[in-house]
Amino acid sequence: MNWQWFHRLGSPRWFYQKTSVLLPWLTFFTLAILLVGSVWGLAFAPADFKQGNSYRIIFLHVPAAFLSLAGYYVMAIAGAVGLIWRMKLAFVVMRSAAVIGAALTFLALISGAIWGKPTWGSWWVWDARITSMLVLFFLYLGVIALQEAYQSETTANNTSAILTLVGTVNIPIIYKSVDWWFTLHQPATLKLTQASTIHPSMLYPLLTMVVGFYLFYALALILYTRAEILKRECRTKWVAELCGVDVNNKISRA
Amino acid sequence: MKFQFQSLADLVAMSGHGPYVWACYGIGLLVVAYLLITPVRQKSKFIRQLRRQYAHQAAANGRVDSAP
Amino acid sequence: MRRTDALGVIALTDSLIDVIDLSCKRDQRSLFEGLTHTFCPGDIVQIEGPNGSGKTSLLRILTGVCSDYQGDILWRGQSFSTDRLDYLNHLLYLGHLPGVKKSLTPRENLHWCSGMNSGHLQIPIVDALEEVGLAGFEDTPCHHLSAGQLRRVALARLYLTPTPVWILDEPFTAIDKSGVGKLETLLCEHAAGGGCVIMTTHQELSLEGVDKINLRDYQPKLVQWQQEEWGIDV
Amino acid sequence: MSNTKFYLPAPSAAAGFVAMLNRDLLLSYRHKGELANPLIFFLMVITMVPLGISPDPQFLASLAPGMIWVVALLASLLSMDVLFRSDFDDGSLEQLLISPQPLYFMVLAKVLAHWMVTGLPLTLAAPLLGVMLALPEGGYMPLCLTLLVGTASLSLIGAVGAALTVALRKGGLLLSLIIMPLYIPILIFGASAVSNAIDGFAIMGQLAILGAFAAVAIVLAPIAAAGALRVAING
Repeated sequence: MNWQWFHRLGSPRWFYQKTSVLLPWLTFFTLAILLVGSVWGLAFAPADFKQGNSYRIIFLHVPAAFLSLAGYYVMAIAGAVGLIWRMKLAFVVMRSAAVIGAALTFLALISGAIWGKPTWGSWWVWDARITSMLVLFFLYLGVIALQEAYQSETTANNTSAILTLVGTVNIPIIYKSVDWWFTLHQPATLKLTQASTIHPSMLYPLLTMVVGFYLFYALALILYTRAEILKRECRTKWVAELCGVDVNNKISRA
Repeated sequence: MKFQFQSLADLVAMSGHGPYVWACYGIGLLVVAYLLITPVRQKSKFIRQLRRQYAHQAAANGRVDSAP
Repeated sequence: MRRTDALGVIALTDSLIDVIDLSCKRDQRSLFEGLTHTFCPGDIVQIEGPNGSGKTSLLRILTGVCSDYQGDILWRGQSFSTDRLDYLNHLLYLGHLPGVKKSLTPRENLHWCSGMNSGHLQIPIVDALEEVGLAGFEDTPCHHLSAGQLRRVALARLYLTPTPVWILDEPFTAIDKSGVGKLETLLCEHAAGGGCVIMTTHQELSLEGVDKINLRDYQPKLVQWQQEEWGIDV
Repeated sequence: MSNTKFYLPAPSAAAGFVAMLNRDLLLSYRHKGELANPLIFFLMVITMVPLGISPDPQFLASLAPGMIWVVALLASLLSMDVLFRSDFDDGSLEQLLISPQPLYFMVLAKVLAHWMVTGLPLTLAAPLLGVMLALPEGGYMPLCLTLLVGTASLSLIGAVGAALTVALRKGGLLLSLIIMPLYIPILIFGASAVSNAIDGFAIMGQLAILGAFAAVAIVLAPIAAAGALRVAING
């Protein structure tokens, strides 16, 4: 099998140029779908008979929660690729994924807390899902903190990749144990999402938002990665050309 | 599929849950905007910086070339 | 080139370590490039170069501690990572830091070292300490020793374990004149016995027949454009 | 034409393991003062609890299992920082990495030594603290059992964090930050086993899960820690 494409995938320049073509389309579709999904969820989906209108928060909360968990795996896979094949681009993706993942986890936490106020009458309840989210947030913060702590970029990349992998092994265990702990201490009767009971009229806007968030995640990841690539490759010819520098003029100096 | 509220004011109020729902979506918008704008700004700032650097270099070269 | 006897005994004619087109790059900064050298039994090789030219990095790369390199390093004809433990078993490295625990005595420290290696001692630990001028200090906790004496504890390992390859980073630091002379003799004997010494030092050596690698000759050429990154290090 | 001077038998992993374990135990023995520090910390924090909350025995009893577990976890975490740090500072970590020994067993030996001087004493001291917090009768045996198994996992997971932060000057706080989330399952099962036992329920399930954690940690954690040491010392 020809592995050329895989090698090329690791080339920052190739990545930058391919994504340049993709970017306008992706931006357009992402924003359009997110807009459609929010309007649908906010105004056109029927109100929940138990929770009233406050349940409309799930159209934001659930996709954010999905993505924060999936984002951790994206980060872990990127880290593993970086460690195994020493692919620098993978580490760049890993770094970007950490920031985006932490932001989305934060969004999921905040929206969960705001939903809790009208529903349980309290900003914070030790609900299994929200507690797991909080732990995930801590895991993200740990990875970011470790990345920032090292001066040497290589060491920062390698150590945080190992930490993400260790975290990946642990996440299912943490989730299971938090679930178990929750059932031990009388579960709250109302849950933010009850997958089995959700009506199609609510499911479709939710699915739209989930798709929108996945696209948004890809978009943000690409944007962060592109910015980072330019910084890393600042002394190369193609970046200079990209900035509109007369390349031949510069050569005459040598 | 139909519009679930009597009026626009109803939509804003959401039978009392309005502040919570709108606050959530507001924060959501902020997070989304932050994640999209930060890298774009970073990039353009970096390109500007790089351009200035190259211009500086070119100017320095010009002086060297014209020196006797 | 590849020929090892059943007992793992090294034949004198074989090369020990081959370094092929080695370059070292740390965080975008290139330290040296295109270094090719064959280290044979009987060689004493001094690595030279200005500060920051990558002397220590080169030694650390050869020990396998540092992995920021490109190129090949062969141990008796095959990549040194294929049989890593065998390679390390034939290697003795003394770095900037002596690697001596201050709350243990010299004897305990050396005992640990030999336990980590094959445990096969050429001479008793007491004799080795005597050789480096630490007779009578065997059971003194190392925090009572001076910097020079700590280094001598580390140097005592050269007498203990019969490894053919010695990689020494500034072994003469904090060693007095008589100690330096003694050490030089030891290095010569080691080389004459079929060993190989790779070292850095700022000291003028009075040894004969020292090969020199000057890292200044391998400094990266000033390039106009940074090399484009090509996905994977192959 | 061979040279028999360099006859080198292949090193045995068992001998290396024993040498490493011996050295680390000897080192802890030489620093007897430091040995007591986690215990004193354990004791002090537990003293703070009635002072800060309430000396009411019934109230304390309901708090005891979780409190003792949380503090044991913190004590183990605080002692984790030095696991590789002192070796890094004096260069013996470098020697460890280039010794002809599988790094896995070396890390395991160091963790075992660490557990013997922190986890084990914490487990032994726990009943005393149970008395201070009015832990009900049925809780002592489960407390010791869960701590015995649980602290082993804590040491193993903590070793990964210690290895990741070994090259950092101020790694202590960061170590807690990156490792504490990973401790959560152990805390949940350990503390709940003790409360369950007090309420008269079976605890074999939780003990089995803690045992499984320890088994998985023994297999995986030294691998991760060894990898982390290699990349941390590289920089």
